[in-house]
Amino acid sequence: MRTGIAVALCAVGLFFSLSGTVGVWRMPDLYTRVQAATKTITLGALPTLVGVVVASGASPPYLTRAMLVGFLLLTLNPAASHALVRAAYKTGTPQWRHAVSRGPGEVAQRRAES
Amino acid sequence: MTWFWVLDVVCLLWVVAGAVLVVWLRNLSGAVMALSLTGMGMTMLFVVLGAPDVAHAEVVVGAIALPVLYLVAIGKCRTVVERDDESTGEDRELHGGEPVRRRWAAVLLSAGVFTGLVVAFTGLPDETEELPAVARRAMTGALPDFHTTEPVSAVVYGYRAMDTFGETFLLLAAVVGVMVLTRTREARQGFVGEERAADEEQEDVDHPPRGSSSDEARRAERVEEGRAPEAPETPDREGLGAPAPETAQAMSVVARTAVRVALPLLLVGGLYLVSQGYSPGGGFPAGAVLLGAVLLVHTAFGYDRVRAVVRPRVLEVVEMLGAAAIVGVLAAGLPLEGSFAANWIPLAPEQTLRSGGMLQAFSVSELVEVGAGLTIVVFSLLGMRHDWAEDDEDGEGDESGEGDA
Amino acid sequence: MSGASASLLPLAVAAPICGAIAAPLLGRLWTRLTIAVSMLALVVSCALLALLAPQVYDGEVLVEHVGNWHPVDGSQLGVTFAADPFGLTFALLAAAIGAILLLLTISELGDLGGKEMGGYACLFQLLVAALVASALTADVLDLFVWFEVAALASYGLTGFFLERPLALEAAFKTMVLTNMAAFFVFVAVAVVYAGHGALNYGQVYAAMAEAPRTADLVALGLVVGGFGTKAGLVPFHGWLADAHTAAPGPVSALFSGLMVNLGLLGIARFVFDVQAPNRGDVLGLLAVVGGFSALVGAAMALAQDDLKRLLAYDTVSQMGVLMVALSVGSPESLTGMTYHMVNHALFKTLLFVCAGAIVHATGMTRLSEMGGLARHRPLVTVAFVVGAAAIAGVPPLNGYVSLGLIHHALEGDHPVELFVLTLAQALTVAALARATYLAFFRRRDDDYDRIERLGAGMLVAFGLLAGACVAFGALPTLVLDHVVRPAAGSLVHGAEYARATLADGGRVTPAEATFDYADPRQALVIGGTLLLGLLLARWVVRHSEPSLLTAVRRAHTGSVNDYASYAVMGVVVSVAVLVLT
Amino acid sequence: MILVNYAAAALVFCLGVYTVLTRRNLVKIVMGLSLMESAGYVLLISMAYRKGSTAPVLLHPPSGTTEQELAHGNVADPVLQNIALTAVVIGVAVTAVLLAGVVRVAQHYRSLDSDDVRELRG
Repeated sequence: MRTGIAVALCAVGLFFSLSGTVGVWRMPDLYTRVQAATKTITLGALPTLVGVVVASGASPPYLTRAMLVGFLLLTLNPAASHALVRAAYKTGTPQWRHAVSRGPGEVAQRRAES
Repeated sequence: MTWFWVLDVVCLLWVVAGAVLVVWLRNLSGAVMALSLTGMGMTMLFVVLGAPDVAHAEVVVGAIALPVLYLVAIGKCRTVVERDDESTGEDRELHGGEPVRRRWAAVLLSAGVFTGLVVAFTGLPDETEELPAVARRAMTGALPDFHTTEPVSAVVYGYRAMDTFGETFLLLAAVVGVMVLTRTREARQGFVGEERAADEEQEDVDHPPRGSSSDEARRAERVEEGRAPEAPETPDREGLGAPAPETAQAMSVVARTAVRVALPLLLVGGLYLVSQGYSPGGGFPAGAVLLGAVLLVHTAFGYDRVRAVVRPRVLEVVEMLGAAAIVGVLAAGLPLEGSFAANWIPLAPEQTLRSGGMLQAFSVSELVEVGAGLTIVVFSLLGMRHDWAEDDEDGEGDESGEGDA
Repeated sequence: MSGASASLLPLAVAAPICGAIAAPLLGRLWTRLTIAVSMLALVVSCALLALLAPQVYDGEVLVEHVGNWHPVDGSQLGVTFAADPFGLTFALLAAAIGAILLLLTISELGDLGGKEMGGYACLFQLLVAALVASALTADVLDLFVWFEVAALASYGLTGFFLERPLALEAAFKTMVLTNMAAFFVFVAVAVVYAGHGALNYGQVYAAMAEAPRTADLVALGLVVGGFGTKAGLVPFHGWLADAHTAAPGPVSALFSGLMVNLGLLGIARFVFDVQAPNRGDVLGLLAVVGGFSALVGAAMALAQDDLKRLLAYDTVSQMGVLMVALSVGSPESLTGMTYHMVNHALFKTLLFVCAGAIVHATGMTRLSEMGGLARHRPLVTVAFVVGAAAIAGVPPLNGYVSLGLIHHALEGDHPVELFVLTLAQALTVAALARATYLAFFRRRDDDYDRIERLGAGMLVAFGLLAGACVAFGALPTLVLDHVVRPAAGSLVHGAEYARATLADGGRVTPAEATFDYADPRQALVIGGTLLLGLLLARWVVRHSEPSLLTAVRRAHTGSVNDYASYAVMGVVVSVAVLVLT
Repeated sequence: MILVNYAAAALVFCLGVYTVLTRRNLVKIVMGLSLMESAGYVLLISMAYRKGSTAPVLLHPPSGTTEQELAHGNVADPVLQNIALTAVVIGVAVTAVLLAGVVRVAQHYRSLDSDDVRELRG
């Protein structure tokens, strides 16, 4: 029974990692690619981690270490992606041509024109 | 058993792929990221091959220390290197075409080295051989001799203490070497012959700065030292639309809070490595983790906040005291136990805080020296100034900067 | 054999290291105090070694298993220090000449700022400590660690004067090439340990005797490449001339006098003491490499304009002479090699001290700018002439004795090596005669705009070194029987030394070698090379450069990639020669 | 089968040698040296591995065995890991010395091309 749950969780993790990788490959520009990559970490790694903990039997030292890894993943990964995208945006990395929102340069130009 | 080989080969492919990327990528920053990729691959490989202590050190070195050093050095070089043509602003060296020397001779020589190494490695005993007697002695001796359950620490800080003594002063030589190479110009009392020889050489080598890059170097230097007055403390109030890269030092509130949350965990994790006599790795990986934490704080909070903690003058004294403590710990063995690096501290029962006798003292002083040394190295590289090369005509050499940054 | 005195060996290494720790801290207070403390540390180290000298020089090997970790039934986990005559000679030389050069630093670089003097003294002492430790250690991995410490210390010292662009270019080349050499030695040590599970010299010797592998031959090839780079042998010598040209005065003297001997010591240890049972045709390889080094070094020295660069290429040539003597392997040639190593340390340091004094006094490094210094600085001239005469082998000085021993050893069945060495000797004499004439005796019409007074430290250094050159030459039998023959013994009888390092001590029988001063053939050879050298010097001063010399000079392109290619090509060739023959 | 590890280490070593020999950008040469260094560590840890071994740690031996049995059992070689542990951390300081040299050369010669940094030749 336990291994069944573990295998299921790992399968979920695997699926999201796979889809995240495809996302990174297919997405047109940097901003969407980082979004896909972040999803791989958050949704891909955590279920696998929980699955491994379930599979190995929740012995205290193992569980605490897994929780620590999970906590660090949840806090640091989004912050890292935020910093990455903000830096890209401020240095004017070009957006996808059909992007709806304003590129960094245009806001300044519009304010200059008005 | 085959699952081991699957993991092993995957990690090896990861490392080799990273190495090929480092060689092939033309963009320097991209090559630095490939080097970091290789470092991460090696960390996973070390965990798979059963070397957790080395993996501790390699993860910090591969992911944080090496990339920061390379990016800082590339940043420092970029402001100084002559741009090839002003119109495209394309750095000739940094991103331009990678000028390659005699390619085929190099391929031939590398292949020669490869065959030589493979010939050597096929002759070596493979992994089914019994451990050599020396290693078996280290394993069986770790408990009775040092009451520690960590034979690698017993070998590093106990049996082969003379090796680690040499490695420590290898690190001291490197740190003092970096301090000498990155020092700022110091007033000299009298005439030193080499200065006159230097003036002649500078005429024909330091050709006067033609392009705009030299005064750009001056401007970058000034921005780096005397903070531009109008730069905000944190970039949060800056309008998002401004295309220019941020002038603020610190990062946005999101990054700062994440670092504020993760920092205590990292510090506790690092100090755990050195807290007990039997913790894996001891002073070396703990020093590396300490460096990682300091760099994290530096990137998130900017240099001014870190400068209160990381003052070069204080750190140099701390590092020298660490080195003196190591010599003290090892030399005390001579009067007390009759030989240089003998274990003179009484052994506590195993798995308690003071088990391991001399190991604990040696690895704690090692932490002090490695941590302080690596921090000095990184911040010296950051604080390198442009005042040794030939100055511009106006030569306003702002010695007023806050001493050696 | 009192074990207590052997336990002082690690202290001889720890003393300069304590000085190195104190130097930067004191540097802030008062620069002269830094150098005083550093000299004290080196004198203490020298005294500790001298304390053990009488016991060691009558053939006894004092062994200290550091940390009281004694070998258990033939396998040694801990690190072993062994004071054998050869190692102790090198360690004493390093500590004594290091102290003299620190004395020189006070008068030559005394005006440096406080902080940079602290860094200088720290790196200087770490380098000397590394030399002493690598001479005394009896552990393959420990030898690599101290080799790397010496390399790291030399990077900071080479690039010390940051205002000189040449110094930084030389420092970068030294870093790349010495770092590559360190990786070759690192892989070699890993292969030796993986193959035999042994790190102690004696244990490796025994393991290689019973179970030789081809991997050991590859390891030996890598070691010859790695330590050859440090010794400045020909395919690996790209960095040597650059490093000596741009380093501060006392540092280039330390490099040329002692640090190149570290490479020689490494090769001698591996060839005679560690891998003697399973070393393939390494002696033939070393003969070829040594011959090339002797010729190329002397030829390049003939055509140099920078004085220190000329002396650096002369070091490459002398290292080639030493390597040829080592490759013969007979007791007489090894005795000659050891004697010549000691002499080379003395007279090359003397020449570099003179070059440093000239740079200190006039700030000029190029021979074309100098001239007529004999009138201004007679003492420097006398010292330089004594050093040059010692290299040329003029009888009362020490060069005569060691070259005599080497030439006598080669006379038997090595005619080719003898011819190569005499040709290299003639070229060396020509190069030094040209340098002496251009720098000192050539009339210089316009006066020097600025000449600094010679410091007291320089005069003391001249006196000590020139006195040592004369002393080692004047009483050869005393030096031969008490110092050089026991020292050569630990190479000739490598098995005894190796067995001693695994046990708790042992004896090494001295090598048999005699030297009669009034040997007519030797006087003829020396006289011939002297005459030929002087004629060649006069011809070179008057005429332009011969085409062969320009070809050799064009091969030294100065680019890091080319020097690295030569070094890798040298390693690949030596591995191939060792494995295939 | 460990030969695969050795071959990979030798390949990374030769990639480092190739970079040092061909690339003219000084920072790239330093990266080549870092690659050679990394290959050294991969080689060491691969040599330390023994078939089916666990890490050389005697803490919480797997169920049923005492620490003594584990010491005699199948573990990786601690002596080689000792060399690698110290060498990894010191590699950072050595790379920093190299990079400090590169930046100083760039400040003087205003170029990172090794063909421009050739004043000392012949």
